[in-house]
Amino acid sequence: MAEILTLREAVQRFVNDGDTLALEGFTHLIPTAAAHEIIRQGRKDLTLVRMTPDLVYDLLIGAGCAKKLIFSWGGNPGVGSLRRLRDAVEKGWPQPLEIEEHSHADLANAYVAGASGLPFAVLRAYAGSDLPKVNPLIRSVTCPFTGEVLAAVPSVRPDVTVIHAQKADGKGNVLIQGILGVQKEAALAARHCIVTVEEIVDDLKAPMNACVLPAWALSAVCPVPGGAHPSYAHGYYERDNRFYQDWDPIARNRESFTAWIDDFIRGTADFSAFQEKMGQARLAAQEAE
Amino acid sequence: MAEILTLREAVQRFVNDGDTLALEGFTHLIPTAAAHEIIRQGRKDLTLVRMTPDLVYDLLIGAGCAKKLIFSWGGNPGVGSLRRLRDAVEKGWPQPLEIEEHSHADLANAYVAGASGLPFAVLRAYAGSDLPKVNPLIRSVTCPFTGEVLAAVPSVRPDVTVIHAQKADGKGNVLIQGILGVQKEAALAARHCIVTVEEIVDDLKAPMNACVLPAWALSAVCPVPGGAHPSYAHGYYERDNRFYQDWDPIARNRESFTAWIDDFIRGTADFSAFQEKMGQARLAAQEAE
Amino acid sequence: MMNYSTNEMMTVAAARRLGNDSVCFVGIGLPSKAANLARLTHAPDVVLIYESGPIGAKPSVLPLSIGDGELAETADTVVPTGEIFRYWLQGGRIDVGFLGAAQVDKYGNINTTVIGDYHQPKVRLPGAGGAPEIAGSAKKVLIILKQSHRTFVDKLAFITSVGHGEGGDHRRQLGLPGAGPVAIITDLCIMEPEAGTNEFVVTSLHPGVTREQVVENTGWAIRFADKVAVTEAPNETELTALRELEARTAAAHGQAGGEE
Amino acid sequence: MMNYSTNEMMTVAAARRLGNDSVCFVGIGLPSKAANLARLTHAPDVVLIYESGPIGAKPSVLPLSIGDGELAETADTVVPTGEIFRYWLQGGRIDVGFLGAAQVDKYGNINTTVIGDYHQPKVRLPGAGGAPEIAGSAKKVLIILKQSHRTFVDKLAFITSVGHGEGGDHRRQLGLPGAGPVAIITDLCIMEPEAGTNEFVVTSLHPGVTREQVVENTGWAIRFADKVAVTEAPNETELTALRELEARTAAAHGQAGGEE
Repeated sequence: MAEILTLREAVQRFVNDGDTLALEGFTHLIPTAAAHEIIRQGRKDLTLVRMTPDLVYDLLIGAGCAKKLIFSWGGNPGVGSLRRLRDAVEKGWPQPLEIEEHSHADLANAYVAGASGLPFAVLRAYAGSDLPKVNPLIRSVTCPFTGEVLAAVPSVRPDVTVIHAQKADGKGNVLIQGILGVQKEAALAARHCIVTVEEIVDDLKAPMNACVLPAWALSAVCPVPGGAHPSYAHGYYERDNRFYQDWDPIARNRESFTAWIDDFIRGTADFSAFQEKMGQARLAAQEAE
Repeated sequence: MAEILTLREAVQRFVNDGDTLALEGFTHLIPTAAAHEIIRQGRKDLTLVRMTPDLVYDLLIGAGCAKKLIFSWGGNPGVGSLRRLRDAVEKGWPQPLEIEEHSHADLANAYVAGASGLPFAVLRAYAGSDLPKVNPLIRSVTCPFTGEVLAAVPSVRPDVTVIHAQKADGKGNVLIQGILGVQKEAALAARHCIVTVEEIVDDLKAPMNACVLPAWALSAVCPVPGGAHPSYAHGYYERDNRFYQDWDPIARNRESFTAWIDDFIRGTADFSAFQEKMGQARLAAQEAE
Repeated sequence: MMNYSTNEMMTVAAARRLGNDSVCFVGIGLPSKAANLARLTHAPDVVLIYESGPIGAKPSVLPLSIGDGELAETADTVVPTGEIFRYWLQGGRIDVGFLGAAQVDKYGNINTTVIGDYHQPKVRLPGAGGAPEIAGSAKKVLIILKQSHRTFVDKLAFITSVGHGEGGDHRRQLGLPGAGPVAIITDLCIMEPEAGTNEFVVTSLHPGVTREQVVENTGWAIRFADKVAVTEAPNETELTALRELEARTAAAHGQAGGEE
Repeated sequence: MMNYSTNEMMTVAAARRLGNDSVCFVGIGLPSKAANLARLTHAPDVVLIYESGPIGAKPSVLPLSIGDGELAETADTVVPTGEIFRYWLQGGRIDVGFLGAAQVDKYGNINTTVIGDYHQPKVRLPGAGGAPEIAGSAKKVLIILKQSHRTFVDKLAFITSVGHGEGGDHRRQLGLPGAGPVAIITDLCIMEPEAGTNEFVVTSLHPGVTREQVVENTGWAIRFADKVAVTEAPNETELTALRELEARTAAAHGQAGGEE
């Protein structure tokens, strides 16, 4: 049953060193604030699962929180590479990063299987691809009716999933609208699910067949307005395309990255302090132009 | 790409003798008018698939359209037995009916697998049940990661699925709201899908994540107001509980059943003529009380 | 104390087994009536899930079908039926599966398929519905049905949904995730599985019911626990809530909420 | 005739390959730009599906990410990502998969994973994304990318997404449902698979492009079809629509729709 907590409390209570952690959100509703808080609390040896590692995992990897990454596409959308991810894979900095690589269809099915309580997913995939040669967890099953050989992949069942959503009601029921990605499946596949939300409202006013996660299926709901920045929250704010571009020079080398997280993340008490500091820095940059 | 057709044309064009046919709708939006039209057109040797055969399949079985039934629960909800289904299974009237019996979880997964283009579905099911002893299509697969043995069942892939929905727009995009059952999966699992709708509107005004079937995934959309009677269409009309009760004595013996379909179905040109005749009969019955 | 019928006793006794905050997968008919009575009395936060798709349904009248519009309108959300079985039941999120039955045996196995030979049936029953996987995957199962020689049988013609199988730890050997049936609530008594054998024995007799009545209405050699309680009679709150629920249902549907 | 860039020629040539009424699974970047140009010119009813969930998206500006809000707002419906891959792609409902690539070989196989050894990479690329299954299950595939010695290579370090595999009927032997890539559209030319070998050969040169330029910018011994056409230059309608689309995009995002 969801408790309404601060994000700090939720991370303290539910995220442990060594956990398998999924922060999901498919370009929309990416739980950035949660990634910051995990860095602030200095979690270590995490196995990170996410279809599109994006800036949130560039952050966690560069900050030394991760020992392994399970993913299917790692880039800075519309900009280019994830510099910290590449540095970890190519040069082992700040520590070697084991990678377990899949395709989107595979991971999406693996989340569905995880939510369904199944140990594996079946899909028509990978024939002719080299990915099974480098990922021994891509195996096969034979259809007992047709004899067709299909791909079998392990389901994703994180210790903790964190997602961001538009709103929750006072009981902790959560409504997600717009691009849904794999958030519902990631939430239901996990032992614990933390949801950061833009706001808590009296009545969700959810359409009858909307994507609602009932409070009793969640561990914590944390109000964090703006918590998906620089991605967007449909109906609340737009994607901060500028930030995705600004990220590239910050993350390009180790020194500028470390200075940035020391300053903006480790040097702020919480996401709201981060937002204030970031706002001041941008204002200063504008004035300097 | 959906064409907007009369139900008569749609059944003529897409439903053939010997087809595997799924009329879905889980207590809500049951495509009764389509069942009537299939009887009118005298289709034979159909393999009928449906989780809950309900009155629609009692009709088709009693009228001699079916050679086989694939199902998971066959009753008259809130009333009792399906008399025509039982007569066919127990006594072979009007012809022997082969039955292939599953559970709801199995058939729901089998529709999902069919919609997913997979030959089979995997689920945790049937351990300790006698159903696999009488249904050789309930088999098993072993998880290549954990060794767990799970049930494997063939996917449902009908030649034709018919569903009823609230509305379509002029292009043939369909919106379903309320209890969704397995309709979307049944529609997408089939080679052809016919959708009867309460009305055709200019704009569906569908919420962003509503259940919408795009016109290009359908074969025909047919306006048939009231076409889900005696089940209900959320937002249009309520369940006609009285009709479910009235059905029991009609279907209880062969003569009364045959007289009823000769009179009300074979004796009417289409569903609108049926509705008029039924209305008159009910009025007469009320006056006689 | 108010007068009450044996059916009312059964429904009230079943309702009491549902804790507040528990997540309950509800079959239509008696289970639905008992689960909603629980919600309207001691367990206002019980979460009711119906296989048609509603999660968190709070109907003010009893549904006649498993997918009445009232269920959708009062639910927290309505999902596809496939999702109900996949994410919510198989996903391990159901605390209590609440089932009816046509026949039950001493290990809580259920037959809803056929009387007589499967291929030459004497009586063709409706079939499995959602029960086999509810019985398998819900963390625990409650069974509610009226007791008689024909419904409590020594040997089922067909096991549709497994309880404790052949007894003892057979259920665990089958690898089923849930604990299986923890109580059978009838119009005469409450039965619970005996430690070790997992054979259902009478643990509570409803007020005024004798052991002989139970024996007469059970098709196997029913045994009684060392200590047999007397079920607390329905109190005024429970009876009033139940009768108002039934009255609202009759007014809305022109018939009672299905007993079948 | 208006002047145009080679990039514009590439986008226009790619857009022309999309028929009206076809259902197109769109990758971000160049494929998305070409597919939306088709929709804004000769193919107003083309159905665009993005892996993030929108079905029937009709964006007025190009998305920067695969899940921009504009895609959701203009779509006929928005479904979960799992459903996109399960019901719509694997379900066999995609006519055209429209892919970009980091590298391609003569059989239309695609590398988006790594340059150098997988475990000791020279350059770590973003990875597979949706491409392996789009390449496998779409009824046919179009590939769009700028041509150079580094991108059109003789031997891929890694086959992320299969085209015609080792050529000939290898793809069919692999049991893949779709027909595979039917064209590679570059800033220099159009290549199509040769009957029998399924090796990509040049079938059309863009206006002003020489065979030597193509040879220089291809890492394998590129061959030319018996008849090599000259691609029709972009017409005013196409160029105007493309430039307006790019101008709207720049105004909305402060940057061009991602080329990557």
